[in-house]
Order: sequence, then structure tokens, then C-alpha cells
Amino acid sequence: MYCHYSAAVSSEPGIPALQTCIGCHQLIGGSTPSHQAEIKKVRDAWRERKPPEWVRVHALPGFVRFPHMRHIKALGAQSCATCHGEVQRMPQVTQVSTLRMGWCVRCHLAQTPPVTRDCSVCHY
Amino acid sequence: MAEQTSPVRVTYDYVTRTIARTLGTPSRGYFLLLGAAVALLGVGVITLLFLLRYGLGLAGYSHPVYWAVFITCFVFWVGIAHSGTLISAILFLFRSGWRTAVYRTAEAMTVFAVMTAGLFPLIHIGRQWYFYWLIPYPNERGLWPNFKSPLIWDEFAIGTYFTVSTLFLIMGLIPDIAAVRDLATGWRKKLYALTSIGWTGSNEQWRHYTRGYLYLAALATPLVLSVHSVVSWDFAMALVPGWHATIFAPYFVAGAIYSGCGMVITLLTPIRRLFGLEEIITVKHFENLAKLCLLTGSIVGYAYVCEYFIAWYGGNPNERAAFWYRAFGPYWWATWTMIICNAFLPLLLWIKKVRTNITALFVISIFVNIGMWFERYVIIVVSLAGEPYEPWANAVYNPTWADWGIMAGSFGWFFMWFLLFVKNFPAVSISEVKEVLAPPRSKASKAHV
Amino acid sequence: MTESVDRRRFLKVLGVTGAGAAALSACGIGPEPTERLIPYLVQPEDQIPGTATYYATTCRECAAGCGLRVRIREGRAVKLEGNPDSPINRGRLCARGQAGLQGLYNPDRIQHPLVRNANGTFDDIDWDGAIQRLAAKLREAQGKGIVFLTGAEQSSFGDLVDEWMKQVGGRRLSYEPFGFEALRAGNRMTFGTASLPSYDFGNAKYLVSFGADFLDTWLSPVEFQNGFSQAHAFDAGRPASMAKFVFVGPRMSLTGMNADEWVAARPGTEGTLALAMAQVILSQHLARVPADASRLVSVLGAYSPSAVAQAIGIDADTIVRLAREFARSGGGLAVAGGMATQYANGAEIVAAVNILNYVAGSVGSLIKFGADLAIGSTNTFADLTALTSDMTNGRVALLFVHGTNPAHTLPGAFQQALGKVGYKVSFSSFMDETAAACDMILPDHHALEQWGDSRPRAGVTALQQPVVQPVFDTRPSGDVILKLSGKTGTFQDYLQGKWRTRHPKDFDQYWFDSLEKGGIYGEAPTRTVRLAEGVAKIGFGALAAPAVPDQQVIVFPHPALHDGRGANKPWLQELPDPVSKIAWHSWVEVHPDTAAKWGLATGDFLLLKSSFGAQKFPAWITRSVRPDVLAVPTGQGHTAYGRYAKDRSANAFELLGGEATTYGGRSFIVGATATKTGEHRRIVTTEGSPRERGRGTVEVLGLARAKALHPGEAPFHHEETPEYASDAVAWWAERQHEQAEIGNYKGEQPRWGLAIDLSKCTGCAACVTACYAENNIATVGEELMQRGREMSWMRLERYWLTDEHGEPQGAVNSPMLCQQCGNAPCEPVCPVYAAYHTPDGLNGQVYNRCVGTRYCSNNCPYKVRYFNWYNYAERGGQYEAFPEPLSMLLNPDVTVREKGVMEKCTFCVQRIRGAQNQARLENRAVKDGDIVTACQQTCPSEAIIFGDLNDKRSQVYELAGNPRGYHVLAGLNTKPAITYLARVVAQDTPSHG
Amino acid sequence: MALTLPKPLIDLLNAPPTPGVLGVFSQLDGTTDAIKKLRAAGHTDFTVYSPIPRHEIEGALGQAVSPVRMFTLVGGIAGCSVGAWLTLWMSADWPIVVGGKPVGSIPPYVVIMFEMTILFGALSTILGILFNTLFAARRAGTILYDPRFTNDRFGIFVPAGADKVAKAESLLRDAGAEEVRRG
Repeated sequence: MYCHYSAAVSSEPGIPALQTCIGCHQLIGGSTPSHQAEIKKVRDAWRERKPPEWVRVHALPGFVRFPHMRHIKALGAQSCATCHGEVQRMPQVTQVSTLRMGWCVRCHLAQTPPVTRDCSVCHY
Repeated sequence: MAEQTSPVRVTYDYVTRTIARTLGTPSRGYFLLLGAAVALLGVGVITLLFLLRYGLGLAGYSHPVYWAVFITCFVFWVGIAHSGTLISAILFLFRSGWRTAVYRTAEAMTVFAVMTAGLFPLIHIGRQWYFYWLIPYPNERGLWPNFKSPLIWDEFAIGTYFTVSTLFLIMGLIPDIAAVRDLATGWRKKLYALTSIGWTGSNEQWRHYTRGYLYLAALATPLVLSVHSVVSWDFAMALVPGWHATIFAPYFVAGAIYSGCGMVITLLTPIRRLFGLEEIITVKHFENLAKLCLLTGSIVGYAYVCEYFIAWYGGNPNERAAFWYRAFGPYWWATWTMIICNAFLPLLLWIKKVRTNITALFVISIFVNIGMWFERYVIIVVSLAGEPYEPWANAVYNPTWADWGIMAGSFGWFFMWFLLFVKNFPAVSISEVKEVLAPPRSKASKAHV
Repeated sequence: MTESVDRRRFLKVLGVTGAGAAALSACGIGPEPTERLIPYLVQPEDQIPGTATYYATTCRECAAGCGLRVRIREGRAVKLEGNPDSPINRGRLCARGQAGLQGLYNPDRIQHPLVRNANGTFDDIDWDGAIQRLAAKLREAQGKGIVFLTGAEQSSFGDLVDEWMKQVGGRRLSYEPFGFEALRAGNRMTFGTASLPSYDFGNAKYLVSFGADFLDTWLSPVEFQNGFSQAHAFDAGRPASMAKFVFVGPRMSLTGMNADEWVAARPGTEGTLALAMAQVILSQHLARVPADASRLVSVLGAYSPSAVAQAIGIDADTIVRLAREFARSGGGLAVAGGMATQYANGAEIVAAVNILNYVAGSVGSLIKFGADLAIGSTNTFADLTALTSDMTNGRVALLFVHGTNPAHTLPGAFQQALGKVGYKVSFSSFMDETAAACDMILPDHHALEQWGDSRPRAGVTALQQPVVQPVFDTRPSGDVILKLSGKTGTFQDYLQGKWRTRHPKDFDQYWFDSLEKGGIYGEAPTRTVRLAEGVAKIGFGALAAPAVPDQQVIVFPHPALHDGRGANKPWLQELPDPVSKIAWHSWVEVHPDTAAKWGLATGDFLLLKSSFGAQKFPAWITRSVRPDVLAVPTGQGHTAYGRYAKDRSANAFELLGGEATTYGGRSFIVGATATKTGEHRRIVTTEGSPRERGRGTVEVLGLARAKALHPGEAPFHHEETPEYASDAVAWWAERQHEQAEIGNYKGEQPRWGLAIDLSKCTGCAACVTACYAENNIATVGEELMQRGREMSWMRLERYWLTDEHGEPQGAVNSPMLCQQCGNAPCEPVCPVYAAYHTPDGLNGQVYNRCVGTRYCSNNCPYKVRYFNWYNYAERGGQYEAFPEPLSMLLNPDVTVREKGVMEKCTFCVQRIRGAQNQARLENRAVKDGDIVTACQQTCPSEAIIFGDLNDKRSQVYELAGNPRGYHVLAGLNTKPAITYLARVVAQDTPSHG
Repeated sequence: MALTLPKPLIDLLNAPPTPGVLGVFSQLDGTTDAIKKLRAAGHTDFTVYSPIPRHEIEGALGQAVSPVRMFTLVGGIAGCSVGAWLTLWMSADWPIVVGGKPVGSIPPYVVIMFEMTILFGALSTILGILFNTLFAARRAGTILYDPRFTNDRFGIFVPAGADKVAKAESLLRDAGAEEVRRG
């Protein structure tokens, strides 16, 4: 929630600016060599003032809307994991849920009381 | 069944051999025709590829004319498909003997016409690659189609009709294939042995066969009537003036049978000549078909009158405007082509001389086909173009090469199948033609039942 | 600025794919490709990804100086909206203003400096090189004549240019093709001041416009339209409601179309009519006439109605009636402008109208001198012709052109003259005709990319700040000039410096506040004016009758393209002209009688040959123009200016002469021979049937009837359910309705609805462009539009209001958009539920579920559904609607539709959801007014109101109950969510076709 | 000569050749006479071949009405209920309102039910025919056949062991069989 600070207030979590990354990783060097290697990339990038290219893992199709803030509002700040999985435990982030419509709908219906299934809530 | 008096030499054997002969090695003329059909189909396929790549914009559509030639062709072909089952099922129930000589051709025509018609809904939708969303199949999203939509009714009606009419055709074929099997040699023998699934004509087989055939006919009859009714509801269920009319179901069914019989005549005339079936398909058959045309044609004519009368009598300004536009608007030519071809030309059939003149019938049948195509064109395009309700929304619609390309393809597709059929399977029912002949007897005195 | 490049790349990525910018990931095309996202180096403090930020700046599309609120998403400007703080446009914006965005992201912008090489073509050059070269040229040209030609620039930039010109011994000229010389001359004659007063339309009780198109092109259209609709709209509450509006002119413009009465006076006799009215008022003592008006009696003597009626072409009683109504209203406002001020006797006409206002006592009350409109201080056309001759005689060695395109508006003379100029430098950021003829092009930033200000009228300064990073390698002309003049700092410093001197104490706070408000807004003291001495000696000559067989041709400014500067913006090209409904090409308006005489049909080409030039135009046959007049719009016929403008139709300026009139203006009426060429084209028009034929699409009430209406009355109810249908509706349809049992049918959810007041709507079409901008609607181009493929979710239907002789008196404009029916015919016919009823009462359209059977559109009685025949978003496709960088302005909140998909208005559902999300975050319910649709937001006449019909306290609920309210085609029991309020007309026997 | 059935059916039936005698008739009335005589002589399980169905033969055989009609009936009813389930359940599974109509709206669904009735009815009829004829063939086993039977000859096959063959032969001859064969 610090890096993707806007997820709680906006429909988009956004990509943290390199400054945000370096803010912490100036100090935190990482424990294992692999971590250190990764973090070094970030530091180099900052030194060269050249932002790194992140590979997008979680991508929704363009025609569906997922207002992050409403889900966080409803499920709480720690709820990221319900869709994204335990990212902090992942050596490399992978997609844990299908992010397909059936998956969304099942979750909506699982809530008590069920959340709306109205198409135009997500599709417009 | 009523046995018809025919020349002495038309015996069971004659029938079997004459009809079996039609399956001999094809002439050059046949290959020419087949080639032409395939070429037309090619045109259609290429056009379709263009449509898929660039979008439906290639066709002539123009707001608010969102249905046009493709749907016109769809309804046209579904209509063609109707006479087949009518002749084979309804006339079967009515026990009219003359059908036996012509019903096989009609049925084959039905099956292939439905196959053709079925393609258009897939071609005309904007995202053809999602056509399967119209089918109720379990999917990840948990979505189902909307059974309130007449288009889904269509899908079910056409699907059922295709299945049933195909089964009906195959049913009728089995004894004849067996007959051909017993004469044929070489690969054809193998083919027919396989397709006749062990038919011997034993009393047990006949017993269940005749019963089953009767019930199929009984089921097919309401189906025929329902299918074009459902198609007509595509329009009648909408609120477009010129579409939204209670008369549509019977009007469309009559029209369908009308166009169907027209097409049967168009197809039978050359077949009879090519295959030398003059003795089996006699002028009498043509005359009966002509009478059927006359009847249904008059119903169609009546429907036209009705539409205009109600438009005036109903007093709804939108209806009136729509029909005025239809008759005297920019599309007057289409309207009058349809009225002349469908309502006036068939009146010639009151004259026996015309009814019994194959050439005349052939010509008339061609015009009937044209007229019926225009009927659908008028109903669909003109009703949409003529400012339905919203005076600001009107259009000048003109078809483009894409429209014609697909239409040409549909004809190619249809005739390709039809030609392949008549050369490989008995185009006239062997067993049923025999049924209306006097059976061989030693004591002539012993009359039949 | 190290960051800018990265940010732009970042934006491109977001612009192409990504959940945020739904942009070009057209729905339904397979899985998304693996994306690489480039983050900011430093997060801009004022931006939250996925949420819009708004910046205030100023619109520079015309000289009115409207305030803008620019909607920014991830650094891209995605929409221009009016700035509510601005006293000019009060939060509203016209079509041209909104289309400014397509200037910013125009694919044909000049992307870096260019310089002409030996063989006449342009070479790229870097900025420093260009500036050095120019400095050299400047030194050479010293003393040999240096001229800087600008558009209307009452701004710090103008000041800077003036200072610089003084420094290098040159002079500056500002030029507006449709200038206001006549107004200034006329005012000088009557009041001895050349300044243009400000007009208070809002408080007028009776309006007479002598040719002034104050709703489309005259002075400050948005401001005036806002005022006009206040005065002219029917408001049961207001005693004086409504102010009758009479339009005097040979041709019905957008403004004329909104008149309650059209007086088609013979061209040039408008002034005579004004004087005759004044004469009646004086002689019959209809108003408390200012003392010094007595001097006018002698002048007006000759203008008794009976004497002049014949010349004007109307009968005397009409004149008397008009005069009476005008005076008795106790708040008559007469304005002269447009065509009336562009005859040879334009100045006299203005003078005459001034006199009319004066005797009616409107000067000082509704017409205020003091808060003068700055546009008046541009140079005259005479100055430009002088310049032209100087150029031709080689007296100009170095010419700078900025923000104007005389090579297009003065094709013959200026083009040739340009050839004689030693060195020509253009600051244009587009390759327009003038730039193309220049030797060096130093592309300026777009107004949205740079600092600046403008002074639309005394007391008001609108500030202009960069709201996006520059799209291309362009530079603010201000910076360039400062560099050339050897000064340090940027234009931003210069600008702030000027203000700092006026506001030394805590300047930063002051500056910040001003920027936030979008400007410094003050009130200028009003001056009282008296009749000038010479007023009695004004010679009111009438326009000389044209020589037979010559036809008088009127050249009028296109409401959207204006003098042609709008022609490179697809939104404006595809926007049908409010009157003719023609788009993408120009036309000539011909009266049916004339057409019959020549055997002319709509679409036949007419060759107009004046003594200055000849051009071909397709005919549009209409009763909205006098039989003895042909009318041609400007705007088209560019020979350069980018893919959207180039080689399109004909340039009407070709017909006009280059001679200045006595008052230093330009005459826009010219005698010409008209010959049928025999060519024909299918005109690109959205016009359906011009007559509404009592289909119930628009309803009109006479003023008396409207006043008599009492609350709860429903004059249009009989059309809701015709007698013959009532049983069926009650027994079947409604029972079905109740059994729908979900969402808004139960009333547990909102039912979104709209109210549109037809007596406010002027048909200006600002809402149409707003809809295009908000909803990523594709522009399809001339060819497809001709085939009826335009996508305009919101269309304006123009139905003529005719008098008893069938002659048009005006028109009713009805915005037609999806009615969001309660019993929507489109829904049940969709086989896949792509069209369905949302719980909050919208007709949802799920683009990615749509398979494109188009049944919904067939079954829609309003015909407001539009189909994607091609993939308009396809990169490099034949019909690509958003070529880079135009795709930057796509609204990330709205899906760009794929080919084969049906689309339509859903009341800006993305805005509804946005507001709901916001409300949820703040733990509150959505309030009335939280949600504003794009069309409502921009409507200059405030004719559109959105809200929840289930909320008894909402404004829309109240309006839906208004006695004037009716539903279009309600007889079909569609239960629309849009309530139209009937148009009220002054004459009591209205008839519309 | 025995008829060579296509492969799949042989697998299905693979019954041993049945011993018996086959009479070939050119005349219809001869055939019917033979049938009457055979029945009088107590033969029940003989098979009659004919190129077309004739009432005379059916009459002479006096067979019961085919049970195929039951298949049709059951299929029809099944189809109708499937149609009803399809429409009603699917609209209820994800209720969506269109055009202010009830979620489960019967009138439009009747069309689907009707079409399904016909479809299932027809399919089960076909199944009925196949099932019954195959069942009959299974009972009769592999028996003598003559290709002329599909053209213009009638035939009767009387299954008979070595003891009864002679008797059957003569019986068929007397009835006017133009040819009699043993197998």
C-alpha cells in the first residue's frame, strides 16, 4: 500500500515512481544475493536517471473496469492478496488468479449479501 | 393409394432401371454446371474473407438500414426450403399420389436450401467469430442467451428444421438406395451397401418403416408451418411499421411454399430433360405444382392487399407513411417488381394451356423466384429506410459488390450440393413411384384394396 | 525537463494499452500482449494514477477568451471543459473550444523547426541553428521594412511583439478575417467612440438582431448564448418571460434559426429598417427618449415606415408592430453584426441600430460602454490591404506571421504579395497556406502547452498555463522572440514579471490563486455615451442594387470551421452545420424558387463567378435564404493545412475582393454569375425529413398557451397513451412491467433521467462535440458519412417552424440521443443480452458481449444506435479515426469499440460510476448534481439537466413534472427516461411541418 | 446367395445363417396366397420381401401395429420439457430484465418448447425405427435374400429344418413361386 499508494483512493494502483522504490532500497540492500542483484538494478536505474521497464503481470482486458479503491474499501487494506496472492512471499511475482469474468462473478456472489452482477458495473 | 394410369411399359422394372440410370457417369454438361456452381461459391468465400478482415462496412449498409441483402437472402432461402417438406409431408398425409415423382427432388432442395439459409445469420453479424455466443452452452462466464429474442427462436427453428428434413430425406432414400445397390457395381455398390444400412424390404422393416415415416410426416407438418412463422416473427415482433403485422406468419408461410414450388419447377424441368424422366415426371405433375403455386400465390396476393388495406384502415400515421413510401418512395421499382411477379404473373396459371406448358411454367417459375426475393428485399430494406417513426432518420441504401458476392456464393453453395446429390442418389423415389403403379398380378380381376 | 521524455513514453504505453487507458485495446481481441510499463522517475505530486486532475487555462480558438478547465489523465489532456469561474463563459464551452484538443494532438502538427532550401522544399533544422539564421536575417532587414502579423492578440504576447518591433524598427499588425471595423466606425459616428461595448443579453426583454450571429460567430458566442437562453427561454416563474427574438437578415443562420420571427429584409436595408423603427418610436413617443435624441427627428423624418417599407421588402405595419413591441417591452436590445456589418454601408447600418437602441433607452442599460470588448482593437482590413501593397512593392524585407492565415482568407492578393517579401517566417504549428509559403517555420507551442494570457474585455484577464508537456519539439514563440531580442529568461518570466509589477506584495500567493481561478476577473467602470455631434449628418446610403443577371452572393463564416482555422480538426469537420446539417464540404444555399428557375436540384454544382474569382459549390436548396441571394460558407477549400483540411471542397474567400470598404472593412457580399456545371454530388448531410410531420418528435406551444399552463396539467398526455391503446397498455404492458421486479422497476434504485428544454436549446451542437470527446466516438470521414455511417450518439434534429405560408420563421432544435426507455424495444431482441436494462434504469450496452446482429437498432424507434462498420481504431487502417498522436485524447474511462459492435449513449455511464465510487469512498449517497453528463456540462444555454427520476428532490424530477414536458414517441409505451420540455414560440399559432 | 451386410451391422448381428427355403414371386397375388397358405400350415416366423409396402401383404400377414409411435410420443414429451427447462432455468440462473418484461416470460418460451418437441420427437422416432428393425433382423438371423426383391420381385423365406424343407418347397411352388431355393 505504500508503493501502490493510489490503490486505496483510485481505480488504478499505478506504477510506483522510481523515486518511491529508491526511497526504501537506498537502505534495504536485500539479504540473499539474488535479491541484491535485483535491487542493484533499481539503484543503477536511479543513478542513470533511466526508469526500468516493469513487465506487466496482472492485466485485465481493456474493456473491463476494476475500481481498486472500492474493493479495498469493502475488503480492507490487507485484501490485495485475495486477487494478487502473497506477493511479498514471491521471489518473482506470478499471477495467482485467472482474473476472468467467471472468477469475478463467483467472488461477487460469494459475498454476503451478494454483490451486484449488473454488467454495466464493470463493462462500459 | 390412388393408382395412376400410365403407359403399360412403365413397370416396376422400368422405374427401377430408369431412375438407376440417372446415376451413371456424368456428362460434360453436368461438370460444366458443377464447375459454375463451385466458381460462384468461390466468389462468395472470397467476399466473406474480405468481410471478416475489414468488417461489414464493405456491404451497402447505411443508418438506419441495418439489415439488408444478407437477411433478404436468408429469408429467401428459408422460404425455398419450405415446399420440400410440404410436398413430402403434408401431401403424404393427404395421400395425394402425384407427389411421389417429385418429392425427392423437393426434399433434397429443402435440405440444401436450409444449409444455405443457415449461413447468412452467421455471415451478417458484426463479429462473426463470436457466432457461438448464440448457442446455450455452459461457459466460464456463466452467461446464457436471451430466449426472448426472436433470433434465438430462429436458431432453434432452423436447427430443428434442418435436422428433421435431413432425417426425412435419408429415411425416404434408404429403400431406394437398396434398390440401386442391388443393380450397381464397383465402388458405387460399396457406397450404397453402406448407406442402405442393410435394407432388404422384409415385412418387418416395412412395418416399422411405414409407421415411423407416417409419424415423421406428422411431426414435419407443424414444423414446416412453424419455421417460417418464426422467421416472420423476426419482423412481426419488431415495432417497425411494415414489419409489425399479425398477418405475417400465414403470409410468410404461404410465400415460402409459393417460392418453394417455384424453385421445384425451376429445378425439375432441366432434371427431367437431362435424365429422361418424361415418363415418370409427367406434365400432370407439373400441372399440380402449378396449381399449388396458383393457390399460394393468390394467398400472397391477398396478403399484399391486406397489408395496404390495414395500413389505411388502421389509421396509424406511421403505418400509412411507411406503405406510401413503399409504393411511391425511392424504392417503388422493387415494390412493383414484387407485386407483378408474385401477385399478377401467377394468374396466368388459371389457364390450363399455360399450366400444361413446361416452358411457360419454367419461365413463370423463374419470375416467381425473382419476385419472392424482392418481396423480402422490400419488407426488410424499404421498411427500414422509410423513416420508421423518427422523421430525421432516413437513408439512401444501395447494395455493394460485397452484398452481391455473398449472394452469388449462396447460389453456388446451393447448386453445388444439389448437383452432387442428383448424380449420386436417386433423385426420384423408386419405391414410392412403384406404389402408385398397378402391381403385377396374375388374376387381373382381383382388384387392389 | 529530463522527465518529460520519459513521461511521454510512459504515456504512450498507457495510451496504447493497459487497464487505465482502455484506449486501443479494442474489446474482444484475444489476450493482451505482454506489456512493458515505464514508471515515472519522480511521481508528479499533483497526479494520482487513474483519477483526473483539472487545470484552469484559457481557450484561444477564437478571441472571446473563454476560460477552460482541462481534464488531465496520466499527463494527457483528455477533455476541455468550460471554467465555471470565468465571467465570460461561466463553465460552458462551444464546439470549437472543445475541439482545441484536436489541435494539440493533431497528427499534422509541425514537429520541429523547418527552413526552406535551395530547391524550394523544407529541411529540418535545430532550434539554435534556426534562431541564429533568423537573427542574421533580422540584421539584414533592419530599416528595410519588418512586419509582424498576428491574429487578434490583446495579450502580453502582443505587448511583447510590439516592444520587439519597436526595438527592431518594425511594426505589428493584428488581423481577424471577420473583423469588426463597421461596428467601430458606426459607434464612432453615433457615440464618438470606436470601442465595442459589452451587451447584456441576459436582461433583455426584446431582442432584434440585425444580422448579428451572436450564437455562432459574433464576438463572444458562448457568453451571449448563455445570456440569450436566459432571456429567451420560457420560464413560467418570470413575469417578462419570454423575450421575443426577431432576426433581420437575408439568410437564416444558427442565430436566425432561433428567432421567433424572421424578417428577410433586402440585403443592405437592415439599417433602413432600424431607422424606421426608431422613427416610429420617436414620432409615437413609445419610450422615454433621451433629451438629446431630439436632434434625430430631422434625420429620421425621411424614414417613416410607409416610405421605406417598399425598399426593405416588408409591409409598413410589420415595421410599426416591431417598433411598438420593441419599445413597449421596456428592455429592447438591438444588435448589428454579421452580414449586416459587412456590406459597403455596414457602418451606417451599425449607426442606425445604435440610434434605435438610443431612442429606446437601451444604451447604458443593456449596452455598456466601458467594459469594452478587446477584439475591437485589432487592425482593420484596410491596414492589411495597405500591408499587401507594401509587400507587393517590395517595401517589406522581413515578415513574421503568427496565429493567422491570410494566404487562405485573402487568397489572391496576399499570396502574390508574399512572393515579393524578402524573407518570411511563420510561427504556425500547422502547415497552413501561409506557412507553406514562408521561408522558415518556427512551430509555436499549442495554447495548452504554453504560458500566456488574453484580455477578452476591459477588466478581465484570462490566464493561460501549460497543462501538458509539449507533444513535439516546438517552442513558445514568446521564448523565441525574447531570445531574438537578446533578452534573458522565458516568456513565462516575462508574463509573471508584468503581473509582479502590478502586484508586488505576496505575489506568489496572488499568482497561484489567479491561476487556479483561470484569470484575474474585475469589473470595468461603465462610461455613459451621448449622441455624437455629427450624428445628424450621417448619410444612410442603401446598398447599390447588383447588376442583372448577377446574383448577390453572401459569404458567411462557418459556425464550426469559422474562417477555416477549424478545418484541420475532424470533430469540427464531422460536425454537421447547425442549419444545413452538411458536413465535410461547403455548399451554396439556394432558395427553391431560384432553384426551380435554374432547374437545380440539391447536390448539383453551381459555378459562382465574381469579378475576383470563380468557385464551384454543390447546391443546398432551402427556404432559409432570400430568393435573390445565394449564400456560401467559408472554412473549406484549403490547399494545405493537413490531411483533414487539404483539397476539401472550395474556398469561398476566392469570390471576394481585396478592396477595403469606406469604413476600412471588407465586403462579404459580392455580385456573381451563377451557372450550372452539370456536375452533381451526393451532399454529406445528416438531415432526414426537414418536416416533423406531427410524429411527436418535437412539440411547440404558443406563448399564451404556455403561460396558461398550470402545474399538473399535461397537454401532451394524449400522445402518451392514445385511447385505442390505453386498455392494452393498462392490462398487458404494465402488468409485464411490474413483473420485471428488479432494480429501478421496484424503485429501490435510482432511475437516471434527463430533461431537455427545447425553448433553451439553440442547436449550437456543443453537446455533440462534448459527446465525441467524452465517449471516444470515432469520426468516420466524408466517404462513410455520406453513406450514413456517422457515429454521433447525440444528433441535433432541426425542424423548421413555418408561418401560415409555409415560410420558415425559425426552427426547433431537438437533441436526439438514447432515451434509456423503461420498456426498451432494443433490449428483448438482443440474443446475447448485450442490450439490457441496468438496475439503475439505463439501457446498458455491453460492447464486449455484442455480436453485432443489429436487431436492436432496427427495433429502436428513435434510431439512436450506431454500428462500428470498420475498426476505426485500427492502426494505419483506411478509416483510422485516432492516428497518433490523436489517440492521446482518448478518454481512458471509456472503451474504444471494436468493429462489428453496436454502440450508443448510456448517459455517460463512466461518469455515473465514477461519482458512485467517489461517494462510496466518502461513505455517502450520490447527491443530485454529483453526476453531470458531458452534454449537460458543456451546454451554453443550460438546456440539459441530468439526475435521478426516483429522487423526489432532484431537479430532473421537478422538470419531468413540468406541464410542458413530453416524451418522444411515447405512444409506443417505451417509457423514455428523457423528458423534453416543449419549445415555446412567441406567435400563438405555431406550426412545424 | 446371402446378402453381404455392411461391416458395422454384421458386428451388430453376426447371427448364424438360418436354414430354410426362399420362394421368389413375380406376382403380388401369388405372394399373398402363399402367405395365407403358410399361415394356414402353421408357419409364423417367415419373412416376406417386397419392393414396396403393400396393404395386401400386410393384410395377409395380419401384423400388429408397429410400436414406433410410442417412441415418438415419449420423445415429444421429453423435448417439450427440455425446452421448458432450458428457457426457464437459464433465465433464472442469471436474471436480466429486458424491455420491462418478466425474467421468466412464458409466451416467447413456448416457441422454444415447441421446436424442441418436434426435434426430440423426430429423433426418437428414427431411433425407434432403427431399434425395432434391427431387433427384428436379430431375431430372424441371417437369411436368404435376392437382389430382385428391391426391383420387381416378391419373396418369401420360410425357415425350416431338414425335415420340413420339402413341404415348404412344394407349398411355395403351388402358390406360384417362379423359383424356389434352399439355403
